[in-house]
Amino acid sequence: MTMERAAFSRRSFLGHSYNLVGVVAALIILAWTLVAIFASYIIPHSIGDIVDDDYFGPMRQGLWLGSDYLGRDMLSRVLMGARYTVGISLAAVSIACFSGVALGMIAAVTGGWLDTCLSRFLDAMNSIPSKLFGLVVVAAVGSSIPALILTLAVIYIPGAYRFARALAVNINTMDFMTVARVRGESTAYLIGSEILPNIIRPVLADFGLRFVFIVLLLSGLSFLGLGLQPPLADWGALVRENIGGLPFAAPAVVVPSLAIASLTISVNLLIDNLPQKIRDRDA
Amino acid sequence: MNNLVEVRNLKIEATTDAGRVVEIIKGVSLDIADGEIVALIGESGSGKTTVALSLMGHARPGCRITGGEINVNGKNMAALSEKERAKLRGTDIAYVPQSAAASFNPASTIMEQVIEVTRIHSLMPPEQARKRAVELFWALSLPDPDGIGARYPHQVSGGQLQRLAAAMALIGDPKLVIFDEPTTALDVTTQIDVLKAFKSVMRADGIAGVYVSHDLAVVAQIADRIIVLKGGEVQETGTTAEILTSAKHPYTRELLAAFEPKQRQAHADAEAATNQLLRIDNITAGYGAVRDDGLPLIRAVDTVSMVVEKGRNLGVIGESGCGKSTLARVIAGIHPAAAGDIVFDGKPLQRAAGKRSRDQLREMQIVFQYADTALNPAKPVEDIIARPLVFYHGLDRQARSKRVDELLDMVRLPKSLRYRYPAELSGGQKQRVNFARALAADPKLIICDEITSALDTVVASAVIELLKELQRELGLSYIFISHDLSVVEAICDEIMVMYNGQRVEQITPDKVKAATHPYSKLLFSSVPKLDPTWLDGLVRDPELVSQYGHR
Amino acid sequence: MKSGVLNLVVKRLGIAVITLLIVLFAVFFATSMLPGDTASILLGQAATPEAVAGLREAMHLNDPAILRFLRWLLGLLHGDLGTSYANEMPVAALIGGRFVNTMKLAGITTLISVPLALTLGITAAMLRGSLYDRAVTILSIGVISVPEFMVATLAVLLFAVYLKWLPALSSVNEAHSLTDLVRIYAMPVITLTFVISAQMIRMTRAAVIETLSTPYVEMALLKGASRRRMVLRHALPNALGPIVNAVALSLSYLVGGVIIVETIFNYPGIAKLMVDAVATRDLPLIQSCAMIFCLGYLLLITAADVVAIMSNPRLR
Amino acid sequence: MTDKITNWTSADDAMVENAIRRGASRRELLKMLLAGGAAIAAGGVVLGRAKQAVAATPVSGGNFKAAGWSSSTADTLDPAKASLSTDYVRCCSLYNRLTFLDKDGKTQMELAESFDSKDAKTWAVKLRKGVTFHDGKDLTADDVVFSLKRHLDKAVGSKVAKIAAQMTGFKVVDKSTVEITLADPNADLPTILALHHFMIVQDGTTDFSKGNGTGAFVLETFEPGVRSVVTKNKNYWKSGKPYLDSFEFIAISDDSARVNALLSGDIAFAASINPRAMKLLESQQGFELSKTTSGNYTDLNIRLDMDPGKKADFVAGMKYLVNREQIVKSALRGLGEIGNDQPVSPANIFHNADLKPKAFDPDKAKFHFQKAGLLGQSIPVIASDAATSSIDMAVIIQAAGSDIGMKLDVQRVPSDGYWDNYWLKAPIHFGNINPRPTPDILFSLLYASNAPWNESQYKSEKFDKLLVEARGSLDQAKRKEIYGQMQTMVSEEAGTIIPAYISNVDALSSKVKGLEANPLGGMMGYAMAEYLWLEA
Repeated sequence: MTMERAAFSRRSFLGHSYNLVGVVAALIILAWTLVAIFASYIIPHSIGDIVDDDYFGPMRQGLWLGSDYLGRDMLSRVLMGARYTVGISLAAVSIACFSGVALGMIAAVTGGWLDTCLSRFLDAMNSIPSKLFGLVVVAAVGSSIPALILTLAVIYIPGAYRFARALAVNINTMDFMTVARVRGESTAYLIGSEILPNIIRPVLADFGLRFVFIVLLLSGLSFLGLGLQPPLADWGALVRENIGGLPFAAPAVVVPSLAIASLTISVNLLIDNLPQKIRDRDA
Repeated sequence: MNNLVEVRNLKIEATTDAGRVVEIIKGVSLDIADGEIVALIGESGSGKTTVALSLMGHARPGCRITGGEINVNGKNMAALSEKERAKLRGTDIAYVPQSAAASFNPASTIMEQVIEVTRIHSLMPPEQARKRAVELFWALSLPDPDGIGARYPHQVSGGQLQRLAAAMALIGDPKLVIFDEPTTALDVTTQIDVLKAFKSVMRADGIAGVYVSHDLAVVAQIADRIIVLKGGEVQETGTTAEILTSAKHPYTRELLAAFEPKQRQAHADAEAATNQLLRIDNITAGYGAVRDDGLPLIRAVDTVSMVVEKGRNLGVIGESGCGKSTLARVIAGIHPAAAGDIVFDGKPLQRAAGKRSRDQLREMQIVFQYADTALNPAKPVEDIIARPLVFYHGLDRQARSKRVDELLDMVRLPKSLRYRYPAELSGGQKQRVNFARALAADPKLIICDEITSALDTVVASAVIELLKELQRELGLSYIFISHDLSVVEAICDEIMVMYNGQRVEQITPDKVKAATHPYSKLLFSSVPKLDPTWLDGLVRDPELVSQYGHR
Repeated sequence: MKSGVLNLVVKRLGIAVITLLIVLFAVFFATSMLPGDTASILLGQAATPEAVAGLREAMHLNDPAILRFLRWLLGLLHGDLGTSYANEMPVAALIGGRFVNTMKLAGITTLISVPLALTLGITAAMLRGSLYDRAVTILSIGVISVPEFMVATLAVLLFAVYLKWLPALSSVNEAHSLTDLVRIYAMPVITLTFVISAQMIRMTRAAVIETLSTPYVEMALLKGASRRRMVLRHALPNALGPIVNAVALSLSYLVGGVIIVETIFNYPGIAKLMVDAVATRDLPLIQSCAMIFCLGYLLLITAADVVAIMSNPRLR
Repeated sequence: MTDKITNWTSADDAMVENAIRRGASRRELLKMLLAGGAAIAAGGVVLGRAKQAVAATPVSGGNFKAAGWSSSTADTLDPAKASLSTDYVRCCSLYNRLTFLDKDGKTQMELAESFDSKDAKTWAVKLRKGVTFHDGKDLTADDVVFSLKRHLDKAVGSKVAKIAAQMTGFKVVDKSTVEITLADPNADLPTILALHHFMIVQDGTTDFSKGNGTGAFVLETFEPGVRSVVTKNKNYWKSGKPYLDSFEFIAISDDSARVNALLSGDIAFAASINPRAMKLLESQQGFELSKTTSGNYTDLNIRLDMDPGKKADFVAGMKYLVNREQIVKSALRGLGEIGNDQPVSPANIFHNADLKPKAFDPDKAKFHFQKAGLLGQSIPVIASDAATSSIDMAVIIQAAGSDIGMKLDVQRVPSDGYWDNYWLKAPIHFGNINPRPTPDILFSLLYASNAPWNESQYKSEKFDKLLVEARGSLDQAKRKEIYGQMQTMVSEEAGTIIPAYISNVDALSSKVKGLEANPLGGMMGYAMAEYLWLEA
């Protein structure tokens, strides 16, 4: 086979090797995370205040990203939107991956009827279209932040479960698992100390990918009119409520769209270009 | 240029994860004459496979040929373009891989793959190619030569695949065939058939060959000349006879020494006779659906009984699939027996490990063949060794650290290794860590399941020496499961021969030559000797072979 | 060999029935959790307690929900999907045309996206590390990262509103010729192709690249095979399992996940039907739609398994 | 309301055109234009256009495709069950009523020839002769009695069961005369029967999927939640009508999709345009907007029998906190008229124009909240997409509140089940009331002590008495006076804040002609199909 060159030149630092794309992606994610954390301190206007008589106003001094359909300041709304998009997605993906991975590992280690039941049940859940599920749940319990997070999490648990279970089943066949079992170790130790460290990297990559899916699903749900309580809005909701401005490229709809794309593309690129630990034996 | 192959000052570099470039072949030169078979021998990491593959102009991903000339049949493979190299591959130079099982495409029939070379290079019409393939199947003494081509790789045994791989290499009428450890993965009884087949075909057609191996005894049977490699450099070159009889290089001598019969330790027989550590009676275990009588459909272990005495070792030998590994797992409780009793240290043991007490588990440890999978790659050595110390002995941090040092010392590993991860260790080091973990439990019995099979000869014999020493110091007992007679002979007091799930014979090492059971006879006679004439002179009872040889 | 596949299909069928039951029960309980019932929702602002009670009586909604659900299940055994609460039409009649629409859209999208994605994925793997490969990778990341409603809305604005090349609505009733068909389906199919292709491209590329590092591909190289031959003859047949699985998962999206596309293009498919059904708490209709989604999913997954097994002689 | 000329629509043209036909003076016309918001300078241009409109005569033929905003599998052709605009549109094309309201809100006869009563309690209805159903059967008094009586049957699930309940007796006098007896006198009966639910169906009909009526069109296709196609009724009793050969009505619930479909030429008419889409429509050629301000409103309801509405100061404060101008300007983008907290809109002949809306005054609001002791507390306000624009209104009120330290916690709840679960129930919530033809219906439904939809639980004996008095009176002037007084009472005393009457804006291709405004709602009170014609 011919020699493969890495897609982009890599540099090394602190025992890991990085490449430029990964670093840029990480910086964008970091920037949005900081915005999410400090949004309430840096927004120039309250997100509910109508500051412009016009609607879909253009970018100008004072209203750097123009105004939305009600004449509210878009910059403030996008910055605060970061908090909700990033926050809700992160919370949901954390719950989904934590539960999914834990269940997947337990199923793989325990096997037998527990494995069968869990797999069947979660497979069944998987067959329900996610957006419809979201619609039904939100129709049933109303849309609040906890409800949204839980709904999104539940939708993605089966996927995380399948993924983790497949990995864990492979690890489970390894001899060190057998050694640990005949040592008399508990299931908790087996999944926590023996399996998890071996699947953590792909699980984290999966975490990132699922984060992207959740951001997109959240914006999809917002598009269908489910989401946060006004005047709060995540990016998807911002796109939705301002979609009327799309025909004349109003910043009110373009900016949140770009924000969604920048976050999801960055996470994807970061996953594809994760820093690699250098396993390099001397001599 | 007189020789078919002339390699001059070959240099190959590899790039590590960090982007550091390491020279792994440091100026190798070698010649191969027409029709000559040259062996490349050395431990793993010596660069023997890398050199062999470079003869085809191929370097594995991450490697690059950086210097020197590789003249094969008058063409410098190092200088050709990839397209030009492709033209020569399969036609001028062919390759027989280490693991034929992995090198056959599982989704395609054997015949398709054997004649693929003729398709790629448009050598002959497919009909003719198939005919030629069948001829080769006959020549390689494959069973059912007319029908075997229609099968898929998984339907054929390992030894047959290895010969089919040879047919795949020979169909393009190459001038040079590269054999990359082609018999390493085979049972001894099978190895003989494969070796014989290779040798006769190569001789008949006057084909030159490169035979890569770490096993001197095997190489002795087939090679005209031997080149000893270590650390990417040629250590010594000579005819087979020269190397076997008057090796000059210390490394070569070390290799030879590993074949010398070991001094077995003497036991105080009187004491041992009365002290049964483990007794199993009529154990049956297997796989598949449980039948009405409570026994499984497929019996991997069939009513086997045996005894291990305190401070003494029992060897279990047999070919792959004979049930010896299942037996080990049954004893350890990993694979609970369907019937039979296990008595350990005077007390009956539960069949399943999960039902045994913590002390019972602690006193019987099992060490697996592949240290790669037996050590958790995500944990450093110290965590791996320390876990039993916490789990069984509840040692605190300080005591644990001290004990880890002691254990590393016991298995002759430097203390600095404790921070390394398994991937950063060599095969021998891994197996020592594997063993240290078993020792950490303070066991009475260690079941060693093929622990030396994945190791180079020299390393393996060092591990065996270590085991012996530890036994002297700690008064352990071993159950030693292996397909390699020399290993079992070296360490065991009793040898149990298994065939098809059953115990066929139990004898002491000194009586190996006087085995009574026909299978034992066949098995023992199949172990290659460091004698170039051994293979040619070997006469085997054809009836035995047809009854027990798995072809 | 044949019986292996047959066995699998039978086993899968059993699992499918169980999965289906789980889904139906889950949907039933979710629906019962929803506030209001068909009677109160149909009456809307006019839902005074007497009026609701009267209508409920008239619609036979007074029996406990579980009883009605079980009755529906029983009817299902005879192939009867029941009668819609909301407009008293047979559910089969309500679903019928829309199901055909959904299948048409899914079918056309499949015909376009699957060959496209596989070609891109395989060629990218073949030319791994090249500019082309990088372009495909970046493209698929880009596509996967953009919400589908953006793609759809932009497409409508561009092709329908400004250029006026294509109709903004996908009115299936007006497809009288092939040209009509192309015009009507162009935008929804493009949007859905965007949505589902990226994942297939990525999985195909990854699966092929993974098999490219196997010893038998190296063996093919050492036989002098071309890159093309290595990929198509050796890597691809062995990567088929994961690829087909990814394809099946992507396609399952086309059955129930296209609600946004149906909304934007006003395409009368069953996803929107189910949303409407939920809005009116129309239990038989909800259950029937859920059943179709579940069946579609199971069918695709099973088909993927069967293909994976057929392609692997060891499992046959 | 913006003063852009583009807001001058064909509906306004139609209004002017009609005024000219009636022989209105130039002064009247200008007044009308001012009311419509057009600048005086524009008057000349508009008049010119209006004259052209007069000159144009309807042409027959053409297939008309329109899109409504609601889509539901519960779509029905049973007029009694009709609940969505799509249902009304379909029913209007298939059936007729006894009466209908014209563009000025006056009651006109349709299937009835005359309504006569001496005491407003017993009514004799004479039917038009020579009217046939689509299936050929003649219209008789039996059909009328059947159609009206159905609403009293609970099993039918009629939307107007409450209103219909006052009709206690039906008598077939002869083949074309029906006598209706009311429980109490009600002078508005002819107007009440102009409601869309009181369409006349054939006696004994149980299956309404055929749409067998006397209307201008015959049903061809009906797919609930998707579309319907109706074709010209060649035997229609109104001569010359309808002009269209066929009328297809499809449901596009997505606002942008509906506008896009119009702009791309897929449809010729898009009902109920979101104000946010105005900019897009203004930028394109060949389209017009039709604005109808017919008395639809979204109101903020504060229940007077629950906290915090029990405190009169809270209600008073809220009335000052609502920035009506901003709501019309921002939330409705000018497509509405400022309301004065009572339900009778300017489109109604009984509207009390002397009653002025409360001005936005945060200081006064703060004063009242302080007095009520509620400043700083978090007070939940329920809003939902189910009540048009309520979320935007809530956000505007919330922002005004936060400026003076009044914390309003806006809770958006799902549209599904909103009317069942939140409306009328939550202490502070939004409602949305569709246009009703008479003040009597509005007050009886919404403000009488025993009103079924008493949104703020307003109770006043005096109000109840006035209501009965006005209902039974046949003296128009007196009724106007009483209704005016009642409007003031509601505005001052009830807990319903009606910040604006929302205009419905339909967008249509310039080729579509004949559209007029109607007090019963957009799309000419949903009955546009039989009046429209397409420019050749």
